[in-house]
Amino acid sequence: SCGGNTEEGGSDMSGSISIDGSSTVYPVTEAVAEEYRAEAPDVKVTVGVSGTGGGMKKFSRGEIDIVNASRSINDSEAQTAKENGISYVQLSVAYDGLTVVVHPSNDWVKDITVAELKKMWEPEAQGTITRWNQIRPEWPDKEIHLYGAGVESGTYDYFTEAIVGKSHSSRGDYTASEDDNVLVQGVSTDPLALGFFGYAYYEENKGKLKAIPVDNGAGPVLPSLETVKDGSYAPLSRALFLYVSSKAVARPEVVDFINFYLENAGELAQEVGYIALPDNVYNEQKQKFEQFATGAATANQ
Amino acid sequence: MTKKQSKLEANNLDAYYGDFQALKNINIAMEEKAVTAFIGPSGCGKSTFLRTLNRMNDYIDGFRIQGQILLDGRDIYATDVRVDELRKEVGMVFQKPNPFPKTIYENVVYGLKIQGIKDKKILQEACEKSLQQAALWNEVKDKLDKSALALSGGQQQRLCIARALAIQPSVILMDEPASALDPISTAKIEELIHELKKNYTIVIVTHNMQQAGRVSDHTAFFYMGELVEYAKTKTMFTSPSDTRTQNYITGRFG
Amino acid sequence: MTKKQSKLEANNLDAYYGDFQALKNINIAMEEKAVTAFIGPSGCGKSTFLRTLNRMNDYIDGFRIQGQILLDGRDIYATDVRVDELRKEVGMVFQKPNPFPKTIYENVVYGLKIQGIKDKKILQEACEKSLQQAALWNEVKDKLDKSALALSGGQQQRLCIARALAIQPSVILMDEPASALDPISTAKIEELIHELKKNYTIVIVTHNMQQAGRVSDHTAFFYMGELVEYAKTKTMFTSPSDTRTQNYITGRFG
Amino acid sequence: MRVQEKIIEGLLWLSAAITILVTASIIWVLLSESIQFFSEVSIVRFLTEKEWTPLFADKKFGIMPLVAGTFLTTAIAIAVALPIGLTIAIYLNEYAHARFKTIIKPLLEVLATIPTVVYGFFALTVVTPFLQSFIPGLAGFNALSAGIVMGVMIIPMISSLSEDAISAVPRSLREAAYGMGSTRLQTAFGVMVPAASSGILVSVILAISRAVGETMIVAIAAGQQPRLTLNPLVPIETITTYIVQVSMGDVPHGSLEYRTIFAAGMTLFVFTFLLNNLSFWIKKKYQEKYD
Amino acid sequence: MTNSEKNRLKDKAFQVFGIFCTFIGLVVLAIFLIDIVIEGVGRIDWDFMTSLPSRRAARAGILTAWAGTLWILVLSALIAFPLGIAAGIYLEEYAKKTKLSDFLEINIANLAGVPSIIYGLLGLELFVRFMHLGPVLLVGALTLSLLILPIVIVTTREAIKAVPRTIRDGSFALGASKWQTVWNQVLPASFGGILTGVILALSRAVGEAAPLIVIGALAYVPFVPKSPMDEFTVLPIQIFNWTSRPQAAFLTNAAAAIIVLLLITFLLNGIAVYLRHRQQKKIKW
Ligand SMILES: Nc1ncnc2c1ncn2[C@@H]1O[C@H](COP(=O)(O)OP(=O)(O)OP(=O)(O)O)[C@@H](O)[C@H]1O
Ligand SMILES: Nc1ncnc2c1ncn2[C@@H]1O[C@H](COP(=O)(O)OP(=O)(O)OP(=O)(O)O)[C@@H](O)[C@H]1O
Ligand SMILES: [Mg+2]
Ligand SMILES: [Mg+2]
Ligand SMILES: O=P([O-])([O-])[O-]
Repeated sequence: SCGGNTEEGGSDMSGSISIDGSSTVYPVTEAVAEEYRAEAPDVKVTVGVSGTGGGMKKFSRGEIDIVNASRSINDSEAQTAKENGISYVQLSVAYDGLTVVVHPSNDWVKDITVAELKKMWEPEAQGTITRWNQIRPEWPDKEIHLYGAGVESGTYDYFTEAIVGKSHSSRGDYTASEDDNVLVQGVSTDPLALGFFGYAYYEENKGKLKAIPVDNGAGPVLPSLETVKDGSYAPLSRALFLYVSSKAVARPEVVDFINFYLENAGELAQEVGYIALPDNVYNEQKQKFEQFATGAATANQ
Repeated sequence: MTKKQSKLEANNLDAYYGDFQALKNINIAMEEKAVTAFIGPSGCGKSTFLRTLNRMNDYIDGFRIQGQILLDGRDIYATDVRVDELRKEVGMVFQKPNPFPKTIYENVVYGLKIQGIKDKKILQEACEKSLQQAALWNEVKDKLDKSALALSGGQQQRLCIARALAIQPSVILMDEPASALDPISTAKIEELIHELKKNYTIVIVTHNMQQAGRVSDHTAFFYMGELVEYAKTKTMFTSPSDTRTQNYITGRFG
Repeated sequence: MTKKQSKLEANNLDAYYGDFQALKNINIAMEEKAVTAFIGPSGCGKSTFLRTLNRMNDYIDGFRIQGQILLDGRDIYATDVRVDELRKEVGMVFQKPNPFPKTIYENVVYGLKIQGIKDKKILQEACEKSLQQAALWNEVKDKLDKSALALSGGQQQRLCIARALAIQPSVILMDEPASALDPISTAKIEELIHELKKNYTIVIVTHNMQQAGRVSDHTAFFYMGELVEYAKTKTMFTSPSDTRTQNYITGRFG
Repeated sequence: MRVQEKIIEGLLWLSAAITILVTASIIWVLLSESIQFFSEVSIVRFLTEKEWTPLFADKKFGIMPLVAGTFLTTAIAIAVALPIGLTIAIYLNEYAHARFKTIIKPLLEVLATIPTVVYGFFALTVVTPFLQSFIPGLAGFNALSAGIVMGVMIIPMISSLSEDAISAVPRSLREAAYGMGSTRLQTAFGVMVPAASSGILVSVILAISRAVGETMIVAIAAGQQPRLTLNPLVPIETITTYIVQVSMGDVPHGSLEYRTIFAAGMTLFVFTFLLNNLSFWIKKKYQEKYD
Repeated sequence: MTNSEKNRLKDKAFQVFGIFCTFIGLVVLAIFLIDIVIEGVGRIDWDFMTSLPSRRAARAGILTAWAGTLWILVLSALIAFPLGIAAGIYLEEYAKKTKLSDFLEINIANLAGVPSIIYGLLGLELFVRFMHLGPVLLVGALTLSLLILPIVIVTTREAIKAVPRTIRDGSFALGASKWQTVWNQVLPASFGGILTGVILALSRAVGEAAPLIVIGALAYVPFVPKSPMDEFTVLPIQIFNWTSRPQAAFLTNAAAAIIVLLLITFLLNGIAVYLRHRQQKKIKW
């Protein structure tokens, strides 16, 4: 079979890099990987979407080189990694504002409080909170159809932590998907829907969705570049990460890729709809990575 | 022959399967309440002709006729004739007994049911009467609700006759009705035909000369799509006028 | 009859399809370089017997025999006999011509090729010789590379005979070899048999009494799995000793 | 020579035996994982609980919602395919010209050769918006359009197999019916369909089995929310979709979550296995009715 | 209205309904193809065929997807073809009518009815987990081969069954062994039929997405697989991925990819129909 479009120039790196994990981070990493193709056409970068949890499990078993994460690594994952002799470095790549959305034709929800979100998403709601007016009496007596991240998602963990108060704990009777596109599809075609996912997915599909201002006690706030950056969109603002494995940094193409990533993350994150970190933070990340890489190199010897 | 005397009549009838002409200029008039037998070698067109008499060939792709067939003086191929009405008037019995895979009772009353008759009493009476006419009543009266397929071949054939009688046709067409049966069953069927001709006009195809001789009043000899000779059965068998007829009935071919 | 004179011999042969006994205690000895005909009504076991002579029934589930069949005095069902070797010695021609869907040439040399003979020259010579023996050479010599299926039925049958001759058997079994052919082709085949018997022992099944009379030296009459009568053909047709034979050859049944 | 023959026969036998190995592997794979699953979750819970949330905080392991979703899409598909398929079979057999039939049958079979992702695309992007234009309450993911599209897909299964079954009914029966003055409709429904009923039944069972196991259409268009409902207008989840959903998330080997897909797979396998065997049995039993 | 008029009316009505049903299937098919063509055909160009996947719909192509599909096609053929034909030959030519052969037959009928996603579970557990092969081309091809194996076997048997008894008799009578007869006569004579079946089976394999998703095939594979041990994607998975994206531009991509997939399926089916047709014409026993 035929080869890809090999462009002249760039690096002469080769090899392959396997990345998996968060669907929230996916658009950024996908963009970086795509741009990196021009840089190093012979490096095969594969990017999977298993959710942060799914990716972390693979990562901690040493099956992949890099994991996209929309939350920090948790204790049991860290434990497994340790057992498998894997150390890692956490690199921040962008900010995200987890966005709560409804169908554009929905004319009753003007804003929503954290308490109301909790009421509809906590485990106790399972099978009991099924109509809009159960959440706020003036809302219509209609079924509510919930769409949200699947349990392997970092988004799920983050959302449950922030809203329900306990990570990984929610009702189960909603449309759950690791693939945020499916959630966008669902909410944008269902007048009774309410869902949540990363800001980029909202940004990309603005015309078909309606974002809901979230009231954390200080009045309703819509997610936007500013409100996320300055932290006023709370509690659903968060950072997005990469984790790189110590085993992987032994390979020059991985180091090259990560450097490329950190150099371009700001621009590309913005392009796909996230919020870039300040430049100095990217520089910190670079230094952090460099230290880790040299450390890992000595450890490996 | 005037139209009054003849029940069924074909005038200048040609029949084609696609390009193949199966019947050539047939002219014949069949008498009411009598048995007319069609004889002739295999493939000569006996069945084709018989089936044009109740338009059974209508559904065969590419089949068409020219000429006229008159039942009681009315052209049965006229545009205003309803095929289903015609078939109620002209019943048919086939070579191989073909009872429906249903009960005996259901077989007999099938024709009435499809006419929309639902009254149990009428159906039951018609069932008994037809089975009696077909000389089958005594053999099956205790098992009317058993499957017709469980009957012997001869019984099945009489059931098919009963089924045809139930819709009270005036003509019954029979295409080699006994050729698949054993001698005893055959005798019963022949006896039955004899009985039925008191009330019905019967046309029977047979390849068995003796049978034609025994049951029929008139015999028509077909050969390669032509009606070669048509006469009183006795006359035909004793002094055929055409040599082909003579050769055939003396067993030189066929 | 001593073993020396007879090419093929069956001793106390019974044959079964599962529980059904198709042949009952057959005893017969067939003469070398002569034509033996098997006659008898349909289903009497002629084909079954013929096919046991080259073990063609081996692959039929549930078929088994008891008794002996000797070819040149050797039991062909002995454990050390190789079926493929046996079939090279005892060729066979079937009722319906069954050329392989290949070229004429490939048909004739098939038997040699599967023996592993690859030498073009040997094959070509064998091909020509066999086709000549089968009186087909002149008709096909210019189209040896054409499909055998394009030949007429009679030619196909002679091709099948040529194919059988190519592997130089000493016995040829023929199961109604002309029954699917027109009179002219039949005549050619009969002529051919007459020619072949100079070099080959031929056993032929036929349902055509006249044919048996014309081509065979000895005739065996089978009836319901039994060998009723076996005699010189002339004797059999002029003065059969068994009444069943007599009834059969005078056309009372069958 | 003889040895060679034996070796070849042995190899051929092995190839045939592989099919048994495949079945055995399927059963082994499904069983070994499901047994572990059922050692943690009682089979009673599995069969009786009314919710399916094995991945969530309040774990419920009732397969019923998935079965209901599967049942719902299958029922809609059959409700579409059976009347249309059977009508086509009868029409082609009783009414249509032979030439028409030889053209139409293969054309219809094209419907069965289209990959199911394509049907999924169609259900999601064409049928659902179309239905939404007059069913206001219809969610973007729903059992209705997935079921309808699935029905379209299995029309040729029912029409072709039923047509074969009706064609196999001896001509003499049709003639008998016509001879009594039946219309074509009466002949079809009074005689032909009853006589071909076993063949038609087989076609329907196979179609059901196919619909039960269908994956991509429902995964794309029917939603991913296990819900014990017969409402065709809301997102539901079928057994197959659940397996796809979990596979997409790449649940790690050895976890209870991982085993749920095998328990679900086992359920699916049992359903289709029963249906297939039923059809096989009916076919064997009634095949030789008319020779 | 008399009963008989009513009956005739019903008869006519059903006729109309029959025509309606027959055509509704075809009309749906037509609407459906036209819709997809309108949506997608403008998107198909050389770039689309030769580009790697991209986050930007307008730049994304299906190179890796159709290359993967081609790989799967070839590998599955290589695996299923010999296995299925050998099994078919065994069952039709060698197997005696025993309990075992009955069992084999039921078993194959059953396998043919097992949903494709179950084969995915089999592949996942057997090849990916147990043999540690990972979600690579070979595993995809093995999984799909098992999936189409019953179809290949059944069609092989039917093709072999159509070879008349007399041909085998002719060969045996000339001293050919069983295998010589099968190899020299039965297989050549039934080859067209077998090939038809295999191609139909492959067209099924080409359209499958579910089992490949279950074994873990990825959507984003930005390189063309070079060996059976490479990771891969295929057209149906790419279509699935694009279909589930909400942006219209990706739906257009999906429609374009569908056109390519349908062309491949229809091409395969067309070849099969042609072969069958030619076979029927050529050999009249
Ligand atoms: N459906 C058909 N299509 C084409 N040709 C047909 C059809 N039915 C019959 N024929 C031809 O029409 C001719 C007359 O056939 P028909 O069945 O009427 O003969 P028959 O006298 O009844 O013969 P038999 O004694 O064998 O029943 C035959 O040559 C036959 O091949
Ligand atoms: N494969 C078989 N399995 C079971 N019974 C068979 C088989 N082949 C033949 N028979 C039965 O064995 C008997 C003899 O058959 P055979 O074919 O030898 O008769 P035949 O004399 O050659 O008849 P024909 O003249 O019709 O060819 C018949 O009753 C037949 O039904
Ligand atoms: Mg006739
Ligand atoms: Mg015979
Ligand atoms: O970013 P997630 O896909 O893990 O939610």
